Amino acid sequence: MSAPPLLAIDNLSIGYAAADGMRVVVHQVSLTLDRGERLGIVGESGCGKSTLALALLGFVRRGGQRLGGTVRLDGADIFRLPPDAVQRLRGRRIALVPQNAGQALSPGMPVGDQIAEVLQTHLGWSRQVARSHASHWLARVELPDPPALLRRFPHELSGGQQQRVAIAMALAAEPALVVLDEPTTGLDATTQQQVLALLGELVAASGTALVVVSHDLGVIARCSDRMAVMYAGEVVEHGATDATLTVPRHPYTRGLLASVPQLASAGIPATLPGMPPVPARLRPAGCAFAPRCAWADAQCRTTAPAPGGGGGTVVRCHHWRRAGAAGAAVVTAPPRPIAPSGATPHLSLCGVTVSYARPGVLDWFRAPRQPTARPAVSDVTLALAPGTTLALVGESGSGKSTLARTIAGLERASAGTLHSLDDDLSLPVHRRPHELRRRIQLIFQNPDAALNPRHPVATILARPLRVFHRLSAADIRRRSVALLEQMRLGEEYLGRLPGQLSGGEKQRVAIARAFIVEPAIVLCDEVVSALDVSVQAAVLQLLIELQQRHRVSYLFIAHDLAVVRAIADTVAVLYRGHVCELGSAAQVFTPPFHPYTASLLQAARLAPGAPGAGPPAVDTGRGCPFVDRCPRRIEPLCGQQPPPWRTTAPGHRIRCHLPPEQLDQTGMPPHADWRST
Amino acid sequence: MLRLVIQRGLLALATLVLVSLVIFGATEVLPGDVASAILGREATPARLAALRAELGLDQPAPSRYFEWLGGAVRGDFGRSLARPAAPVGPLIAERMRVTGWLALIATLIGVPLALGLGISAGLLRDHPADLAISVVALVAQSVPEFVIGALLILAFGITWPILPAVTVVSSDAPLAALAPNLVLPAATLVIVMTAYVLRMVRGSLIDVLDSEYIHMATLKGLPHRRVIAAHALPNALLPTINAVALTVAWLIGGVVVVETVFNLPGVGRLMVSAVEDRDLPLVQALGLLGAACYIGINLLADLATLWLSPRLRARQR
Amino acid sequence: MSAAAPRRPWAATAWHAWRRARRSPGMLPGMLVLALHLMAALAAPLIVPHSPTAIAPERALAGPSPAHPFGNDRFGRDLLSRVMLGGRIAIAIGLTGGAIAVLLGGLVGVLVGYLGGLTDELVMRLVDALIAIPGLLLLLVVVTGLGNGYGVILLAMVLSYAPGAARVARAAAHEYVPRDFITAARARGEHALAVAGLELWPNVVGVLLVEFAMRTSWIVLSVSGLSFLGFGVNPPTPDWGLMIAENRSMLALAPWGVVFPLAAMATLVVALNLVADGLAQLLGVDRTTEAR
Amino acid sequence: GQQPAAETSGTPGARGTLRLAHTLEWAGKEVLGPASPARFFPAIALLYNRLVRVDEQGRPAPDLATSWEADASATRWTFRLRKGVSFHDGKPFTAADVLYTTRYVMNPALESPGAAVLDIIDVEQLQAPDDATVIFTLKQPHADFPLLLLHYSMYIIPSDSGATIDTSGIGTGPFKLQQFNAEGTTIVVANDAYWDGAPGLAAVEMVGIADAEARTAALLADQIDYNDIAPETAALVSQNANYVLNALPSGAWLVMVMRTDQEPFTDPRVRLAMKLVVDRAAMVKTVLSGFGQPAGDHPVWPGDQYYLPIERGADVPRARQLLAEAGHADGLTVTLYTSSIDSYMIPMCVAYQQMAAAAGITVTLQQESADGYWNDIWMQVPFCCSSWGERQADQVLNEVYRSGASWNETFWQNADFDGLLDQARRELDFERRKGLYQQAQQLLADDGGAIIPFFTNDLSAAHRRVKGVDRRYFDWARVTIEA
Ligand SMILES: Nc1ncnc2c1ncn2[C@@H]1O[C@H](COP(=O)(O)OP(=O)(O)OP(=O)(O)O)[C@@H](O)[C@H]1O
Ligand SMILES: Nc1ncnc2c1ncn2[C@@H]1O[C@H](COP(=O)(O)OP(=O)(O)OP(=O)(O)O)[C@@H](O)[C@H]1O
Ligand SMILES: [Mg+2]
Ligand SMILES: [Mg+2]
Repeated sequence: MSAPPLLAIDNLSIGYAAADGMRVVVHQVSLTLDRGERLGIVGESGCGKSTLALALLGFVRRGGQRLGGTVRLDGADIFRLPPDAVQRLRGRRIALVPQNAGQALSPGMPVGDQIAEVLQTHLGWSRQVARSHASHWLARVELPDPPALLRRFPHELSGGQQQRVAIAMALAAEPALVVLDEPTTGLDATTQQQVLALLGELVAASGTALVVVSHDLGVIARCSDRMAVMYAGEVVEHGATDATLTVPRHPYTRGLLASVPQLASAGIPATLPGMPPVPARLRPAGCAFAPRCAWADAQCRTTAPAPGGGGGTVVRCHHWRRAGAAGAAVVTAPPRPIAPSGATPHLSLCGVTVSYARPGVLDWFRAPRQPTARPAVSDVTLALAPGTTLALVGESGSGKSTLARTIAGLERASAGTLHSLDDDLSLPVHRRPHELRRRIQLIFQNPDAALNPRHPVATILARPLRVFHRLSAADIRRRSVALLEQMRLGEEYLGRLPGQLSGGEKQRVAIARAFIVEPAIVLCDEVVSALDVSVQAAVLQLLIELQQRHRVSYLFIAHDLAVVRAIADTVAVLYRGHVCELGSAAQVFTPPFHPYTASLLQAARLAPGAPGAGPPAVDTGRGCPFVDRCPRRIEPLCGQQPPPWRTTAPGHRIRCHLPPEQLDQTGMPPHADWRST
Repeated sequence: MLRLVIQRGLLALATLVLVSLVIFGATEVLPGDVASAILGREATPARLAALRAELGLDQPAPSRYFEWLGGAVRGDFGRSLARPAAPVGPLIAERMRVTGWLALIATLIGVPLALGLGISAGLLRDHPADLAISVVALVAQSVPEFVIGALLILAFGITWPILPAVTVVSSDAPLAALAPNLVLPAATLVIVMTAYVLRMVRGSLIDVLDSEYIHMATLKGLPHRRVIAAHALPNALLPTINAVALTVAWLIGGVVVVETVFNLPGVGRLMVSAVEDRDLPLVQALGLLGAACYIGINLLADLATLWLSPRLRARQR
Repeated sequence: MSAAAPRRPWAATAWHAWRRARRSPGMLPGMLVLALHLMAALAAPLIVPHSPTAIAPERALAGPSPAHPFGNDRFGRDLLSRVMLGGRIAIAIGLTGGAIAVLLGGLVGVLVGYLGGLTDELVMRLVDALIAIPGLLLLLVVVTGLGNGYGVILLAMVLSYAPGAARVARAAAHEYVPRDFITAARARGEHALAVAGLELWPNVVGVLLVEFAMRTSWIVLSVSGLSFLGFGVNPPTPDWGLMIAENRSMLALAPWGVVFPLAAMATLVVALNLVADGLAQLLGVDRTTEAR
Repeated sequence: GQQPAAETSGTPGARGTLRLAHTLEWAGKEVLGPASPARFFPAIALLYNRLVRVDEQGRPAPDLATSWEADASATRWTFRLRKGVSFHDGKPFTAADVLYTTRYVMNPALESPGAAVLDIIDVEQLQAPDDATVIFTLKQPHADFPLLLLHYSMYIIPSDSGATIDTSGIGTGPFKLQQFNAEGTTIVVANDAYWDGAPGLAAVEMVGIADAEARTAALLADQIDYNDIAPETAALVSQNANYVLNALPSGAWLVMVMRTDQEPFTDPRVRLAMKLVVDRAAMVKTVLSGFGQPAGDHPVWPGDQYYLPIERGADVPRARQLLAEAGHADGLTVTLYTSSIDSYMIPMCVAYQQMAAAAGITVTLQQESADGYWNDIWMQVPFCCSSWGERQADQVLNEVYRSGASWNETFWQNADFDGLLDQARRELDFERRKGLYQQAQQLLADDGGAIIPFFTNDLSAAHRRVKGVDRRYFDWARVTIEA
């Protein structure tokens, strides 16, 4: 008799209690995992990934209940073991890296102690030994100065550092299996890349088995040997990662893959229609995906498909064979609007610098903020042509939002000029003419925060109309309905509160609010970053449509280069408030690259070797802002003199001491990014 | 941390100055005056005028405010108007001794009791014991102090006389003589205060137990006891420091009813008679004292919270 | 969205609230008792069996009987009738006082919470100062100064409880001020009052509702405390606090004089607490930072 | 919870210590000077003597004076003083002390309430022919002058003690001061050199307890031995075998005051109607729980030698008729001001409100806070409540009802009444004097502005151990307590 697999999930179902009964969130999931194996679980938000991940440790959140099935760890049913025995397994045999490390670390305890207590509990080590071992683990996850870090509290660490501490905590007792729930969500591309690289090394070294849960196909591609695609609580497809990504069998997997924007090519990815179902008490009679599926037929709507497939792949679909015949997923590329050249820019910025105000007398009484000496935006010169899209890219804190807020009049520029046609934009918002305020509209990153949770959609749309157009109630309603229709939302949405909308719907309402006053310039601050890939694609498509119809200009802020590639005409790369590269999308995404752009691109491709995103060093105020992280810096020149602007092609400018021909010339890989592993 | 202490201290001081202004203003606009309150049935206009002049009530308000504030800073709160010849400071100090002991005893018993019961209830959430504790606390919170006091007197003073029903010793009695008299009043306060703090602790603990870091501590394989002791309690008790502080401040300022019921010669009763007599210096000093206690205790609680919670320290405001 | 959800927003909200309300165990009984009290307070003058003030020396201190189920007080007055009517003033002062305190404090708190800066600092110092002054001293000063009419008691209650509400409202507002929908309103150039009133207010209303229930219960208790000290409601007006104070001396002789008004008052306060707890759970209000 | 026993100077064990409560009416501002408005009431009778004391019939009896006589015009009164009496500090008591005390009380700076009563004495003419004789010359004749000397301010203090008496408490009484703390505990111990024999108690301790309920609780919890008690709690005590309830008729009275100079009370028919609605027996039962005596709208109490009994039952038809005659056929609405200043006041008003309603009189009650009451309400508004302690007939009729008297709360001016009082004071024949006083009482009851429904009882409860407190005007020196 052979040894049982490390982990065996059999027919597991989990539900949460609701007012009207149990809502099934994980439905009849069966999976196995052997020692040293890496399994990826992917799916849209809310499809039950975290619930499944926690169940692997025999844990169900409050209000939840295991409805059936087993989870066996080394052959022992973890849900049937006595509590003591389970506690001995957790952390020792199986460990978790939680979805949100920031909230999963105890706020009142130094992180060192939190790692050490695992070792003390499971290995019976003394506090002293455990702490020194914890320090060793902090070093292994490449955190700087471990002895000092041991004594820090979670809030004193950045998000990426917290995530690494959580990883160190999970790995410390050298468990056989580590479950990672969204290990990189919420980290910026550079950090994300580092965390994944680190994980790969550690696992390779120790032979630990991994379960990686993510909604990001790139992460799954990089970290797993096998992957399971979840939809509405079911595993709809399960097979070798490579095979599944190349030849997806389930229509859902195909849709998901198609909606990911590609760095390699401009154009808007295809979208999956509809949205995932809300978990319900009764599961639908047929296939859960049928309502969104192009291939669905009568059989799909009545009979739930049994797991099928072959060649190491399990698919829950009546029509999985057709998928193989249909070939790879199609990426549609609608025609890009042609950017009119030579027109007067809608928006022109010249030498704009923005600093956050120096502390006043009263600020002495407040908590010390981050030092504000460095301007958030320095000497930025940009122009936005009518009807085109200018994208701002850059990592977190590079001043993208600040620039948008300055254009909107919410911050004041301390130097430079801003104009929109004849209007002076250096006026703060309350001093601007009415008409100007109407012409410039903002859309925000987080649709949850952008909509007043207590206002129904009708009010959200009516308020700007009231302020800017003074329309009658009937007119307001007519316009609202008309615009909702353009957003592909029905009249019935007028009565809904934001809490009753999905993320994509919320973002559409936010977009509608901006467009309802017929603006000329729309400032989009990370408008798709918070959305699932499938929804993201739909919103991007909508934005393009609206731009064509209303001939508006976009200032489009994003940190996801693939998204920028999909939508932008012109791209400005921002680093610490400085523009370091500027050109058309095609120019910026093809060589030569500014060293910073190159590192961004590498990170986006999850290629190893990107320069570290350490804490910003002391800014000398002179020299190149990127000098401390630049792999190609020229000592001492870069640290002392500001780099010159160099034009490499008409309209493409790079700010670097290196001549263009010495800059990075590596081209884009020819195909989809997640296959680059 | 030092800067934080200075910051908070200065803010507290500013608040106290504002309090003094509010108190002075409020007693200033109070209709009726001390002169007629003193003279009672025997008042005539001439005597009223004479008394007012004697008491300095004919001076303009701002000059009296600064004089008063200056005195208060030096610890001189003037003389009681209604009890001629009695300086306000010692008068209050003597009464404060009784109220202080009462508050101290009530705090020393009530806070641990509230914490113990609140933690038990929180850990046993939805268990019958939790239900019992919560219901009793809710009811105790809903019955006025004077009823609780009267019931305690009836039970332990009269029906089963093991304790003094009311206080028959003076405020300057030695502590040994005073102590038995403090038991029932302290019990009354403990009941009211425990109910409030207990419910706070329970709610806070339940919130914390539902948090992700407690889940994580469990999923790290820590024994249940350690999860509770090292991860849940420190975080759950932190927000209750303020609740405790508020209750203690209330104890010092608001024991009037309990002192009346038990004939306890404390500041609360002094306050009632001061207000009735329109004894402005006394009212003002008592108001300032109460506010200072409140602000002081809150300051301590604030600093304690900040000291205990590294997160709040960084994120305050 | 589930198809069952009604279309109109308020109906949908109410429907959701109702469904969640059922999950908070104390909420329903609390609402029920509260409704009973409100109904009794409204209908009492029409349905009381006897005059609450008619004296009958022959029934002085008579115990509960079929004709007088709650017994009689020292004047032979019917306690059932007095208890039925005795909540009217406390409830009226509690509700109006609570409402005014919470509205006033709430508006100030939200406005300065939005404005921030010097205004915020000054107003909140003043609020802190008002909170710091012993509540009872404030009550006593106002009541002895202005006499003990209902208006004065109301004023005293508002003065004692509005500052706390302002603090709570400000804290709640601070949670929303950094959100982008406020930024959007600012970018539209809306006036501060419009932002505070139209955008922030609907979001803090939940917190203030909980505050309202809590503060109403405190006011009911405070009014009874004032009556106990002789600063409250005028006799012979039936009022629970006054009745308890009046009949307290006869607790051992005629306990019904205390027990029934006490039970009435305690059930009201318990109900208000339950409703406040339930609302807090319902609206996701964090109670641990509550300011008194 | 027992008190530390006070030091006693007599034979220990034989005599006990009596503990009693006092009401802290002056909230701790009490003083021991007997003539001061804020006198510390319970200690006065223990520490001092007057020239005369009251006997059980309410008549003057010898105390520090052994005998007295008037001349034929009743204007010159000679008092012979007891010999061999000493103050607590050992100084002998002489006529000089009496002169000093009299002048002290009459000194306007002291503001003694006794000054007005004794105003009849011509201070210039005070004489002490020898150490044991005092001669008072009056400004007008007064046949009952010794009664005036019963006033509580006329406790004799030593010469030149005016500045110290408030805290020293030195008198000639059966007890001497050991510790004075009005808000806390005041202790007096037996004066074994007392001229009337050593007192029966080793000491008396007086504890300040402001709250009436707390006093009752203290009594029932055996923390005090003797206390005044509220009528409604009397049953608590009478049920308890350990306690004796003493309900002794007294001359203290409550009154609803109609200002006869203000509408609608300028009309005597209205005043009479207002009086006729009162069911006095019911008042006594509800307001006083039966512990009192009905009154007939004049302030002379049944224990007084000049008392005129007036039986006045409720006569609602007559009241209605009178009101109709006065033009109030549709009823009358009046506001009655009241306060918790006296514990009977509000219950009395509540009862009156109900009784008046039967005659179509709507009484609105307005409760005012206790502290401003005597200033802002009393003698200001048309209709309010007032309460008075026991006073003998001549004093009360002159002090409260004579035209122009400063405490004439009803503002009643009646020349016939004033004439009757003057005549009575001149009349040396007791029976005729009594007739004159009774005529005055009848006039006041029929025409005056006072609705006086009852006299209250002196209601006290004592532990069974306490003896000698069951009579009016009991002698503190003869009170004992079983150990
Ligand atoms: N404690 C709970 N009580 C009730 N429902 C819950 C609870 N926790 C989660 N759910 C619901 O169960 C479903 C699955 O939740 P889960 O957290 O497993 O999703 P997920 O796939 O991890 O999503 P995400 O990508 O957003 O983390 C969601 O619809 C969620 O609303
Ligand atoms: N209100 C503020 N006061 C002081 N400094 C601020 C403020 N807001 C932002 N900053 C600082 O200004 C810099 C730029 O911030 P900004 O929000 O513009 O960056 P961003 O590029 O939008 O980043 P992200 O991708 O995280 O949104 C950061 O260093 C930030 O810390
Ligand atoms: Mg999840
Ligand atoms: Mg940003």
